[in-house]
Amino acid sequence: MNYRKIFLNGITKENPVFRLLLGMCPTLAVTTSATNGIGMGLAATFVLVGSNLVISLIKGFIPEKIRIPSFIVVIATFVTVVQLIMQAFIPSLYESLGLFIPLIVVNCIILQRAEAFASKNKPFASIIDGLGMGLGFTLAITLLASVRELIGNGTLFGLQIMGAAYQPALIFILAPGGFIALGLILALLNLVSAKE
Amino acid sequence: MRKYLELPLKLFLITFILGLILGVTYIYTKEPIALQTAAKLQESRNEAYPGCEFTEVDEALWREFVTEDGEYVKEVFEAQKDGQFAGYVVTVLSKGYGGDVELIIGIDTEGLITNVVVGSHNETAGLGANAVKPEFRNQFQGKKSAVLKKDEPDNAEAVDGLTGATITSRAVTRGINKALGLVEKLMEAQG
Amino acid sequence: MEGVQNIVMIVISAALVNNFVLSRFLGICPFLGMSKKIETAIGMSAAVTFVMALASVFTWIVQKLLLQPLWLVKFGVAADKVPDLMYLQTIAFILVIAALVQFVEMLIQKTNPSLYSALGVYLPLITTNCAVLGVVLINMQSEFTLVESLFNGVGAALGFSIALILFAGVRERLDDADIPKPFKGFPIALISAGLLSIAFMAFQGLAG
Amino acid sequence: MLNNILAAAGVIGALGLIFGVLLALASKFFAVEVNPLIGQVREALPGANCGACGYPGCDGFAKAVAEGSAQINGCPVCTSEQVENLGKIMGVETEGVEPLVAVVRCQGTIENASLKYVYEGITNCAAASQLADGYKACKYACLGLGNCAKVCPVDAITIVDNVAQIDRDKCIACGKCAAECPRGIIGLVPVSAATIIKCRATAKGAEVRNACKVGCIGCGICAKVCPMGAIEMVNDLPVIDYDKCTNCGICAEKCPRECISYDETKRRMAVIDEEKCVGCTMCKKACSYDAIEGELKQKHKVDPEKCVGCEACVSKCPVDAITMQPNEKK
Repeated sequence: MNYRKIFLNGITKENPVFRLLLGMCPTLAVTTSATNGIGMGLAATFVLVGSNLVISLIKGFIPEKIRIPSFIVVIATFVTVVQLIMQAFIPSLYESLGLFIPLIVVNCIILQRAEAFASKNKPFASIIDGLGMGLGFTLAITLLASVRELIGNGTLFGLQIMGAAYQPALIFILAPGGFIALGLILALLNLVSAKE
Repeated sequence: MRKYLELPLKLFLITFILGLILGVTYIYTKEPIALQTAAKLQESRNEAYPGCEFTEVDEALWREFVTEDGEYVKEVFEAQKDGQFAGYVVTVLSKGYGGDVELIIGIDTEGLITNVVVGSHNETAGLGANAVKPEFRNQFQGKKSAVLKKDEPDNAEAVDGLTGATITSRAVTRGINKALGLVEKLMEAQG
Repeated sequence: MEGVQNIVMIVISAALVNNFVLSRFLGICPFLGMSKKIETAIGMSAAVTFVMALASVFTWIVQKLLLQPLWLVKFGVAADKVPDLMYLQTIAFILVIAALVQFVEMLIQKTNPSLYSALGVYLPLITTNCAVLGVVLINMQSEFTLVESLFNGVGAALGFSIALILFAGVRERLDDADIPKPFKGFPIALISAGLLSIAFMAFQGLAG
Repeated sequence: MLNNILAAAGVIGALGLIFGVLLALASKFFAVEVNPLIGQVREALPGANCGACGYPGCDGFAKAVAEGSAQINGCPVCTSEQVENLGKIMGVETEGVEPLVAVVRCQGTIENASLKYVYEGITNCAAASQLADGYKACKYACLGLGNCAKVCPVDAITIVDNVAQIDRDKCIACGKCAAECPRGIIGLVPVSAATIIKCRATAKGAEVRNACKVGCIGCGICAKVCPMGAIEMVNDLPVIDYDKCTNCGICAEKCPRECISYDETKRRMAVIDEEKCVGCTMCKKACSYDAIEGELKQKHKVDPEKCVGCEACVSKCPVDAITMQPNEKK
């Protein structure tokens, strides 16, 4: 149970966005600005680690026939509890992340990790896997978000990068741009990994 | 037979416990959330009409002035500036691209817009969401009506819409005009 | 007559105008995952249609019966005493969808094992499929009646299936096309999905 | 305050209960009666889901084997241990089946084969071969557009300068590539076979000569020269009967067009153990290639040049002095 391998696995070998192509809905919807990307990534990581832990704790108790409803109900409760607590006690954080929390419930990565990993491994390993996957997800969507924001809006993290003369290609902020940008990044990654 | 009893019982147990957890968190977070939202609303009202105290106008007084179709008027506040009646702040929910856009609009006694604040919305980030930016909202200050240059190019009061987010821009102008219409009727009624 | 016309409008707007995959960008994971072969695409669309239609009905019932229990007022419970359970909406709907998906999984496993192994990991993923939850939440937001929500669900599923099968056709053609090495597989699929969604933007004008 | 919490828990709990009952009923009606034997058989199978056994994937085959409607050696992909293992599970005696491997019977690379036209259509052999029988002058040649590579479940096939090459170790002999190839160039031969005819051209010699430098012109020398008579000319194309072939490689040496590939390491020869041999000359009489020298009561010796590895002498030796060893002649 080599923890380093599980952790890195989530970032490189089985990166949820670039390799497994999961969590596409939030990835395409949210990555219009880099700050959104980071916000979404962190919120998702937090929920991913938490739900992986809870599910690996109660995995013995759940019969196979009702594994999907039980897992998803645990994830949904976790997300709603996090949202309520954040909204009540940490309003500043809720201001930036609040929009993304409901989106996390429908994030395919969380259920996939729960079913593929957490339901078969010990709690500590599941936490590491959750962290690795969450970080991989955050890095991937932040990269995608910065590309889309730079080309589509001429800014990066809200700071004006491109000169005034730059006519932003609005399509990249719109959703079709999300597909194309992700496709290009994947091709670039294939090129790079094909080299070594 | 036991095997088929196990499924419903275990699922019931899981969902019941989770329901309990949810119920408890909801109760303990209910007041703080209410406080937060009230504070936020108060803040946006101040921004809409700086330097005033606000008292809510009873819904029965203004409900009949509001036409049912189009935008939904959520609440109306009377604004007093150091004791003097100075106008109204109206909260309107209008249908944007991604759902409702909450607008808090301050209107002074002459029926001019003091300021427009965008509350909760889920317009597309980078497009409709730019309605929150001051460059767009401040254009309405001191105007008697809200019109887009795109719709009435030659109208002196027309403002620039949001690039690539016409639906949101129109939602904002419709909301403001609705508030202006209501305040105008309220002023007449008050006489 | 007016009712039927309204229903047709709902179905068309759900299937084409704001197509769930190509305009609202919901349900992309199975859309990309399941579009390698047309048979699996059809299998998946059937499963999603089944889940979406039933989910629309069940969630409407749950919403009216449990989350906004106005009928309690008839039984003498004072209006303000009725507990406000709206915050449970997400979890209740997800529970309904998950149970339906588990049901469909058993159904397919029994009736069509080869389709079951072809769908594989993507069958449980329908549960977290944003499209299904999206449909159900939109049904509630636009206060549809039971029949309207059902047709909205069917329309959305129709839209999902059209997009999925269309895309599966495109991807099968892609396998034979002469594509530069790094673009093979998912990258070229993503780019063609982007172009497909630009095409679907044209429907925006239909009922803009 | 309390009733709110209970209401929440009650609602979600009630939903859980209702769906629990629904799923319980569903699992009762949709119970898939799983015969435990199928599971075991399924584990023992290679799991390539290639369909070479004629059943829909390994699950289908496992089901058929468990119900006894399929032979346990019905899966060409299984190694002999796997077949034995299956035998143990099913309690059935197994007779060994020679594992196979797929081979490409064409060497029409860019240098060897001349082209008819330059092809720039979609990379699909079936499509290319419909266009005036493919872009190579020889209409039996491999077009190297990779249909076989795409269909191979274990990615054992790569296209090397325009001709498919099969990696013998990876190949599981599922036969999908043979079925897919529009030219029927890929054949299944026993793994132990050393000589493979690397051409499928049944055209007359002249036509083959200007189409390809290494095409088989149907001269028949290999058939004449084969000591075991294992090669038979079928419409100007040699066909090897691998039961008779003893990997001696003479046909490959004699072929003027070098279109028979030969694997040296598989050549074998008889070797007489010096201590055991009693010089009874039984082996010398049995050898029809007079590859064994030695007088009565003298130690006998096998000449590597002449021995074709037919194993005829091995069974004849009364003292079991003869064993088959790799033959490193030349």
